[in-house]
Amino acid sequence: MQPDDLTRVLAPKLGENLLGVEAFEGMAGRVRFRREAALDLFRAVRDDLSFAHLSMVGGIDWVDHREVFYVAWSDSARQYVLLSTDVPATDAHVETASAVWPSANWHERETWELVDITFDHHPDLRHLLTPDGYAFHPLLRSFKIHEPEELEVKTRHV
Amino acid sequence: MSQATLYSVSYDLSNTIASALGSVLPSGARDLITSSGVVTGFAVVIFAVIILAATMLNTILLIWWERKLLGRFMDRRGAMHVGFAGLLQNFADGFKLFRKDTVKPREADPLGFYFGPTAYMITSLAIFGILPISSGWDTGALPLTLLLALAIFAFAPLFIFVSAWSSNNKYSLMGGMRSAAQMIAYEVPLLLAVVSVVIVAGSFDLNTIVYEQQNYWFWGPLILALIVFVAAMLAEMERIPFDLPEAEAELVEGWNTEYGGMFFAFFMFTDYLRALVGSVLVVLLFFGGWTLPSWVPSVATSWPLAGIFWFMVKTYIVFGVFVWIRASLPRVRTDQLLRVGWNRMIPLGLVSVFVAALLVVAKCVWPFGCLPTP
Amino acid sequence: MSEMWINMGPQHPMTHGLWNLRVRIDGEVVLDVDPEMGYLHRGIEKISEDRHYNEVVTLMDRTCYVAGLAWEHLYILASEQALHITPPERAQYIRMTCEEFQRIGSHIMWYAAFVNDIGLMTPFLYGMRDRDLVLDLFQSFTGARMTYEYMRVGGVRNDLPPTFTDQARKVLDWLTDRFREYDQLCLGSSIFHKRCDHLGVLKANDCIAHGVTGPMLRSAGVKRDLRKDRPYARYDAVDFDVAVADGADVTARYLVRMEEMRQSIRILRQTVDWLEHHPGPVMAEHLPRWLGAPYAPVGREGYLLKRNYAKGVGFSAVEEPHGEAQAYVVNEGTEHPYRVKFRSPIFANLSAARQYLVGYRVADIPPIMGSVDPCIGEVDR
Amino acid sequence: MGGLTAAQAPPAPSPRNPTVDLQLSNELPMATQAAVPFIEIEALRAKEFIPASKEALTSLIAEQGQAKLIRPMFNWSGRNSLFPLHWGLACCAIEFAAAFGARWDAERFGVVARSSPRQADLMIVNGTVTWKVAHKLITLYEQMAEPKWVIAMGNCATGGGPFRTAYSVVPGVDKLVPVDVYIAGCPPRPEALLDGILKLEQLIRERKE
Repeated sequence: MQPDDLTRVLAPKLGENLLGVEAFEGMAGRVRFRREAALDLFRAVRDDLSFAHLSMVGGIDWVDHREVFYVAWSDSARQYVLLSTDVPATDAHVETASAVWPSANWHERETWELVDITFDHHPDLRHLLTPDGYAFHPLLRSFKIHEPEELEVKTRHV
Repeated sequence: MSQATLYSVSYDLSNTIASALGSVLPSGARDLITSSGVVTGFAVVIFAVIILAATMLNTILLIWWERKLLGRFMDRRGAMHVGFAGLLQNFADGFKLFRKDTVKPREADPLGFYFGPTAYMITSLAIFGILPISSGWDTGALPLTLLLALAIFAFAPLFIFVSAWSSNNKYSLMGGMRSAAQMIAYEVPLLLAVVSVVIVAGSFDLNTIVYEQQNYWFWGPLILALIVFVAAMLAEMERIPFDLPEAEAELVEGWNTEYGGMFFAFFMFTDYLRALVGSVLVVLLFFGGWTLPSWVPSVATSWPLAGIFWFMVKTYIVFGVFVWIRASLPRVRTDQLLRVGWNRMIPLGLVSVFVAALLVVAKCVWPFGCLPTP
Repeated sequence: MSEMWINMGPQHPMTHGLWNLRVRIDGEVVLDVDPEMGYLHRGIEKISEDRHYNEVVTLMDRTCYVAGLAWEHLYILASEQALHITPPERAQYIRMTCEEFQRIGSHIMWYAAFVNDIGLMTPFLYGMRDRDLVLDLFQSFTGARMTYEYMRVGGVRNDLPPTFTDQARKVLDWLTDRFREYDQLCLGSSIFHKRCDHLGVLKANDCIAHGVTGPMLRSAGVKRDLRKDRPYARYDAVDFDVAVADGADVTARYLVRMEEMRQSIRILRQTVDWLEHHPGPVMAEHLPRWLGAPYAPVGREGYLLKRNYAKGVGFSAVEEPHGEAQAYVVNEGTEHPYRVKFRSPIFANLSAARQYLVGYRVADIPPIMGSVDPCIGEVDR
Repeated sequence: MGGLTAAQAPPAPSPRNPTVDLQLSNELPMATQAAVPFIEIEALRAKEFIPASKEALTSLIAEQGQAKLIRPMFNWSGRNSLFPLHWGLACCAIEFAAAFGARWDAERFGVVARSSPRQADLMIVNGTVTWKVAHKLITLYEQMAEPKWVIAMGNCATGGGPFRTAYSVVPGVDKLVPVDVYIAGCPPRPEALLDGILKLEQLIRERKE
């Protein structure tokens, strides 16, 4: 499957919300889309292009905006496809993919807590890896890495 | 020469001590001390102490035996560094557990929490008071020793359940319920297997049962009863493949999850005590007790305490088979265990009772020979 | 007994790692489960942003500590794509050899842990004993038993020792015999079948919907293996079959993993033969100096000169012992990756826990979870 | 649901240590687990509920002139029978398991892993400790009965290891519980673990408690 094949199927469904399909080494292609059309795109990719298996959901913080990317696999084409959309940093939310692919559930929870991208209508948006109530989003570029502060060493009370 | 029995040994000891004491005491006290009632009572105490010490020593040796044997099955060595070949390892474990704190969860019920393990150990220890280990080495006063031993043996699920319930831990509770269900379910096939032996031997007295095996050991014709007995005994002892109550994989440590220190030592000790009871009963009921087949040259049995020696050898071999089973079988599930118990073991036990009845009617069976004539 | 929630974890013999399975039970029947992860979340994706490309390899070993070399391979493949570097062929064969040996090692570790879950004690010891042979082999060329730091962007750190091929063949012969013994100990026992047949069933459709991959997916009859479907390294040059079973239950997963080990031995015999007859470089030429250093102990200070080389995005997918692992590496033209994102197969397999645990009994949880083979390091990262 | 009241509310969180200050006490800050009933521990020494034996024991020890017999025996038994808690944190847990394998066979030294903290004497922290698991680790430590020891196995447990700079990692388990023996290595080989256990035995012998 080539990027042109993806465009041919997706363009009529998404219209102007499809921002383009680029070639990507080792994949069917990289589909850029506007977040408004997320659900339509997911359904089209799953049903019309038979990418039934969602492997990965991740987020990247590009400081001025954030990117959400999805990787899906098709058993008939034996290929991956990469879907990505940009969301503004001030209003980072996108429609959940877990209604289309149940496997997106935990990946989106992780992306929500680490990259601070909210997934609308997610069934169970709780903390997964960080403790409950953890107020930080470590994978943002503004979260700096530094040496740990000194803590008191516990000794045995005799 | 009259054979030395455990009771005669303790009576002589008691008598010696009493007369030694009496020689230094005023006459009134001397009469009291040397009166037959006091000497007999004292003899009973000595008797009990000997049995207690021997049982404890044996149980600890049994743990060592299992650890070493299990190690060899697993291609390793087991305890090595404390004492010769790790013989003192279990003493170290025991002392350490006695020294350790006992932590009682705040929500636990103190009465049941402490009563359960203690009663569990005491009742199991009591069994050894009536089990003969060689001819004459028993109390000899009871015609129904086997029945009494099994009755005391059946107390255990009650105490396990009490301690599991009162530790107020979910894993303990589940382990306790599994334990109670399993032990009660396997009580019936156990008794059916025992009944077949009793039918053939015609007595509940273990001495008589051993005596009846002088021509052939019962495991041959009663192989069905042996299988049922060993399977039921494995369930009663809670060993793999029937160790569901303390199934490590799902119920952390089963019903003794909340126990540490001394009471955990009680539990561990009693588990092996019951394993010892199981092995001893298998030897007594099916493998001729302390006797050896008649073709064995008499040099093997003519020296003092030979009966006890051969009895111990048999017991440790039987326990070795239990360890072998433990090393090679997976664990079954509760419902499967109960289904096997009710659907397979009980019919098999009934069949073995029938076989035993046939054996009594036939008197002589090829190739084993005849039952001794009374 | 009324319904209650029990916590199986974080300290529980069933977990094989640091996680908590909250289980709602009625008597012995499981009504609902809720895995609670994150107890081993070490922020590997974050601290990778602060490290050189080759320094991230150190973290990869610790991401999945039973399959370190497979994860190194995964990360290196993605980085090489992002940095536009092609490794020499011998390095690719060495990586394949590493990955297949790692698959055997990981599966033996799984076997040891799994049989312990169903109460078999002896095979655990046998498994640990035989796994040590594989680790000794790793030790002969990486110097470490578990955390190897062996692969580098552009190749591998050092070539194999001359005795490697003979030793490897000996180990493979020994393991072939041992796998027969493993099967006797498990499949030869009717209790094993009683415990494991029709247990933890997850059909192919549910597998795909929930993103389940690896032996769990293949046990449901789906013939998917990235080594065949999307060959990386030189998997297109070796001959092997994809292990598939039908049951979708615990026994099927057992069969798939055992067969995979046999297929790995088959692959290894081919790669070891190839390595014996094709000496050559194991590191790509014309690398940036900080990447090409064979032992790569590059400190942060000496090499922080700004270099100008092409940006890129790398994506790789590897059939790791537990399933499909994927890496996404963004290269913004600096010495540090801008963003590294990993997809752990067990992460997805565990997220479907409700599908294959509910309805069974408490005693079934350890065998089922054992057949999933959780390695929490790669789930939490 | 208990939840957090104003008095229990944690101090202003820092990204590194998101949880409230961890103290070794019976009143653990169980803020994240308010709904889960939590068994508090009440330590009862064996001699407290058998006063007679306590008296006998103390008088015996006094008679023996500061422990010629009893204490060395208890010391000997304590150091020769160390039961570690059976739990695996991370990479080192695999080597911990390997130490019980056929090649190293830690059981030779009387080391038998127990799954229940009540029965364990020794907590081997075999892996990276995160702030999320810190509560659980302290709870397990408190659930163990005295006398108890802790071995920090590997660089992560000793000081954070390669994850020292990570936001979620405790830089050394000695910030949470007192540690007796540190074992270096990432991960330490099983020989190193056995050596650590033997070092602990030596420590117990020298301490003469």
